[in-house]
Amino acid sequence: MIQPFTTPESGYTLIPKEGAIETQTIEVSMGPHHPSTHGVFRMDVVLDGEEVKRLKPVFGYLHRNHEQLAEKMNWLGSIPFTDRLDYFCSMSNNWAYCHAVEQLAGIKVPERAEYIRVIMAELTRLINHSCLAGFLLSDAGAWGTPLLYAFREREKILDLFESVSGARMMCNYMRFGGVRADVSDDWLACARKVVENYPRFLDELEALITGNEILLARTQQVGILPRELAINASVTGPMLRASGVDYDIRKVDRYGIYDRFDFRVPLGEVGDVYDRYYVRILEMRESVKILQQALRDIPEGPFDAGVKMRNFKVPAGDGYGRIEAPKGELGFYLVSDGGTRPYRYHVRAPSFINLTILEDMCLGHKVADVIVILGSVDIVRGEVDR
Amino acid sequence: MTTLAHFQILASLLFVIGLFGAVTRRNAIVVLLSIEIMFNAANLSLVAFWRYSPHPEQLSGVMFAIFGITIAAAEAAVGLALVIVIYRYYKSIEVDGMRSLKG
Amino acid sequence: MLGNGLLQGLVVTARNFIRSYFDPERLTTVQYPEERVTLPENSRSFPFLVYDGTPDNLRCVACKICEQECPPQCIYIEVERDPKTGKPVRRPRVFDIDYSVCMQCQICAEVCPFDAIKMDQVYELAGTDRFGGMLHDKAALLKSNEYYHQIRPTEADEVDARLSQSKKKVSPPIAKPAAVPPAQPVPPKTDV
Amino acid sequence: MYNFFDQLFVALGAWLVGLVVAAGNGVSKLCCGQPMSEAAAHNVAAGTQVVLICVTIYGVFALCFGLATWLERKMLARIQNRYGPNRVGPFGLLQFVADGVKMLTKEDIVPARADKLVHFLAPAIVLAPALLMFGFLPFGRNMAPTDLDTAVIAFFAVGAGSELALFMAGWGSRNKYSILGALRAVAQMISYEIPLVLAAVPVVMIVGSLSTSQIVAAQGTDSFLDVKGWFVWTPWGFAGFILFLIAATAESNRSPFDIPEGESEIIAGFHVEYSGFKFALFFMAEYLGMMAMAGLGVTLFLGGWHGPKLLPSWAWFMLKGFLIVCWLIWLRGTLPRLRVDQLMAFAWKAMLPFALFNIFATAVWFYLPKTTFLQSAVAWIITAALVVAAYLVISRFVSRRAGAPRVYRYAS
Amino acid sequence: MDTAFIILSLITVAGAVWAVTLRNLIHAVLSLVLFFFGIAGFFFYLNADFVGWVQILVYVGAVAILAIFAVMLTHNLTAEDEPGFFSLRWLTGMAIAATVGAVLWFAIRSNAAMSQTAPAGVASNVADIGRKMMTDWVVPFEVVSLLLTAAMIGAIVIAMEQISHRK
Repeated sequence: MIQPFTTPESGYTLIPKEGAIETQTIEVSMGPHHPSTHGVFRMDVVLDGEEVKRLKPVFGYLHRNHEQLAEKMNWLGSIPFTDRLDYFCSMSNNWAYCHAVEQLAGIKVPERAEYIRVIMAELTRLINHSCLAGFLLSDAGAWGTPLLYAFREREKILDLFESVSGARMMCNYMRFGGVRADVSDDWLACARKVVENYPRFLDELEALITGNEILLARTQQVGILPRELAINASVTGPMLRASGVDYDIRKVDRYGIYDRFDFRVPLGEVGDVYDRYYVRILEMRESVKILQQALRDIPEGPFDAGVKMRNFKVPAGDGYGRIEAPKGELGFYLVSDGGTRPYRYHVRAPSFINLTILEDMCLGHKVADVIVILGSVDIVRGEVDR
Repeated sequence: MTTLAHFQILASLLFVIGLFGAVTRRNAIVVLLSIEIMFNAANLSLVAFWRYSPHPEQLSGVMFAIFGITIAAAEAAVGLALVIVIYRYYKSIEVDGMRSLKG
Repeated sequence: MLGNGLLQGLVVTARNFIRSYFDPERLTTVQYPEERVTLPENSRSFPFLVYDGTPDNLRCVACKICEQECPPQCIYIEVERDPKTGKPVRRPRVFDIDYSVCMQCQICAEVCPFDAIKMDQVYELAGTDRFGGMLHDKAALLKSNEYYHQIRPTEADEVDARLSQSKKKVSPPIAKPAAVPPAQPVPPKTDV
Repeated sequence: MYNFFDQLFVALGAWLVGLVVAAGNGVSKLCCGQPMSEAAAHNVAAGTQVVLICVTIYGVFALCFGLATWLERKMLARIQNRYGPNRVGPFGLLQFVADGVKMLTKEDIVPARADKLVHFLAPAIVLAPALLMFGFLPFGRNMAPTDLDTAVIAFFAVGAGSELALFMAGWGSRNKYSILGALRAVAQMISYEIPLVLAAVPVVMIVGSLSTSQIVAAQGTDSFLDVKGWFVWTPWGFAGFILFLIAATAESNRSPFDIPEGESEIIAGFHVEYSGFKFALFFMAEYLGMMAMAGLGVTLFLGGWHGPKLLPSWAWFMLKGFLIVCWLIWLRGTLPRLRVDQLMAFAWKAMLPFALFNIFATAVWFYLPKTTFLQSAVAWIITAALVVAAYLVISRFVSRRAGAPRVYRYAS
Repeated sequence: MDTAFIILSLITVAGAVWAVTLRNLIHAVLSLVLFFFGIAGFFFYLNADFVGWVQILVYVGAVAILAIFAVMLTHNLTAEDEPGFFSLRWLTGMAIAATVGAVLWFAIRSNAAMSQTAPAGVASNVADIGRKMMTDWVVPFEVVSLLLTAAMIGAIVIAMEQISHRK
């Protein structure tokens, strides 16, 4: 049902059924400067009154030639560029890239580094999902109040990142075989305190949002994503689980040391905007559980495998490593010809693939719904356009 | 001082303008607007008569005007709804074009 | 009951409004020019060159490793040649870093075998000229070791220990990546 | 002492009028020999009275508009854990002056294909009703600007003019988003005008007159603490007040009903093509409209200027208006926006039946005997039961579509 | 013929003439609104306050916007093919208007009662209107309410039929 989109040059002439009032269709381009398209993203929407008849997403405004650059860079050099893919979760991007290279080069990662990586990834998941709830509400019109509560919590976690890696968002923290800097004990103490307080913030956010009748009316039965379409379009992450498909790479691949932690994977049933929002809230509660266990039994020991960073060579061959990033399955397909530079470097960006089915979810809905549906897809333009 | 005659002349002038509009213009909506003008002109003269009447406590003109306004509003609503229905079938609302009485 | 979801939301915002007057947790913004957020010791901004004692006694030996490794290629080095013999002297004549291109990724500090280039913590670098203005030459980049101690005490001590220990061994320092010591974070302001 | 402050402005007004009349006499003595004739003096006095009223309304409420913008930004900021404007003037109080100057100096862009005349007239026509509405509200004891016996109808009639102006603004700027915004604005304001008028009908029924000063008089008791007489304490009054507040937020395009300028969907709705001072006029009209509606809410339900004799009467009117404005700002900080069709459905399917039922409940209250305390208590309970029953029936009907609360299972 | 009367009549006649002759329909409807305000002004001038406010509420509040919606739904913003000046259609219209005007003019001129000036102290207050509405005029009141519901249902049926077509 995703037929190739050819736009007739003459614009859209909808032939109304006989007798129906032939209203002019308005062709609105919700352009790159639209206040709530999460970055530079354009949608050519054909409106019949308020209803959406056709919607064509236009990508490419934030294309920075990331993959070609990586082929010019040595293996270490492209780690800081992965921070800029999904600039909301730089730690997960680093981990995905390092994970792919380690699989290719067969590097063994010490215990402590694995724990540190899980802690960082789960903290990024908390940031991402709480900010999504905030953005979704400001798209629905709640003028930023939940967003600023989410940012208040995000600041605490970004302080933790800054004190360990040096930068709040562009951490460039992980290296092949482990992490760049060890985590001190009082850093762990601060992290435990922040994680202790997170459920209190989640309860406050839920009290503000979940029972809100206006939001229920705005999000329930809106932008429904059926299971089959989600699977066919290879949607991954919370969007897929909201439609009821049980597929979480942390449980499927059991990469890193996720098999040591007991956590559950929440599933929605209808697959509308409300499910996507609430599944993410439940995922945050699971992440808090993982963090508590990881912070409790992080062992002592080396934090990196002592891999020599300069002229680091990867044996020839290709490989695909993937992790469960907050937005979905973030994969790196790397081809190495044995030299210090990757021969081919491709990023499987979850936001890009989750966005292809935007039109199917938006058809028949109102203009206001398009924005809320786009908000629930949770895209970041850096990752979509690379 | 403004006598009753001034008001009646003004009301009839407005009535005539409305009549002229209703007769000459081809567009159905403008015809409806002119009918509205005629209604208002009538209301104006009624209230003028009440204002200059010897025993105003009967409030005759005012009551006429109030009922006139409500009826004119109802008429405008139905009239414009009819115009939309006509437009739907004939794709144009030229007054001359509506010859056939077919449903 | 129709309205109680809305009422709960209103109660949350009311609590935030009232608590923002006396609970520091509920008032997180900082009045920037007057109050400043204390940066954790490990936070980094742009690189700078370290010199011991006098500015021309700088640690950099112009080996150009950082120039090769820098992802956005924003470092430019020219080796100084001895005017008489024409042989290269182990000191850079020109050492430019274009701050507008640099993405503060700290890889240069990581791969430098001589601990000559470190990450600074200054972030107020607003300038008027976008092209030439952000190109910092050697003189602008040079900062003393004391300054380095000032901004990063623990890291500076380890670097000094390693340098003095390697000076006893006459052999050139082995190119081992400067493992950044475990981070001592400034406890985030928001401990509740 | 209390009366001095209470009648302060009335005395001030009378003194000023006397001053002008005296000046008039002086001038006429100079140029044509003898002081003005009786009719001329009366005309001059009436003229100055009108001018005085206009000046005070513009002055006081323009200042209130400025303070309202400051209050809104401060309150929203505090709700969102941040400071809000505090740089311009003490505590940021001169922020609205800075905004005003910025608006004045901004370039006023008129789109090329815009309908020049309509585009130019729209801001003026939006502002006119907002200011006119204040003319019918009694601000304090015998401080009512105009004492019409049809004040409530006049208030709503003038309010109806602003819808047309919103449409002209949207239509005049010839831009897709603004047309969408204009149609939404007109549809919303029309469908919420009916619950608004019906919410005011019970008060008019009980008081028996349309004039606002009589409505306020009916709510007053001559005790020191005359709070008992307000209509909001009666069950139908409370229901009417809630209805009035919801409809007033919709009429002034605020918080859950700010669809016409839904920022996240159609950018700024009808005033997307306005910049510079024209946009400031729209901004001012919205705030003045909000304050006028708050004023009417105070007059109809919260006993106008009646209040314990600690504060002068006009201070009570301003304080209650301030509380309603704070409530509207509080709503804006919390609630997301309704979609257009839900908004319409809510107006026609929930507000309208509840308003009609409220009128029925008021009739029941009116005819129940309320001589002794016991009888009025019984009457109060009966009406309260009626109103609550109506609310429960309607809320079950409205939330029927919301579907059962979702239960989320976890993967095995 | 005092100044208020002259100003008001100028506004009203101008609004009426523009409403009838302007090409651009939206401008025509806006000038109609000006006409309505003029008529309401006359009602205030004649001390019939209640009717004046009802006129504004009903006409400016609802009928004008109804007309605008009708104009928008029929997509003919500028009615081009209008009869030019001195075309046959225009002349006949002018002739009819002139005759009706002449008849009215003579009727007014011949009637002696027309020349009386305004008696003082005539004012309509809302309470009397309400009382009279419920006593002498109760039958027309019920009939009008019946008519209004019929008109509302009629308009909705037409609109409803249109929506059912679109499904």
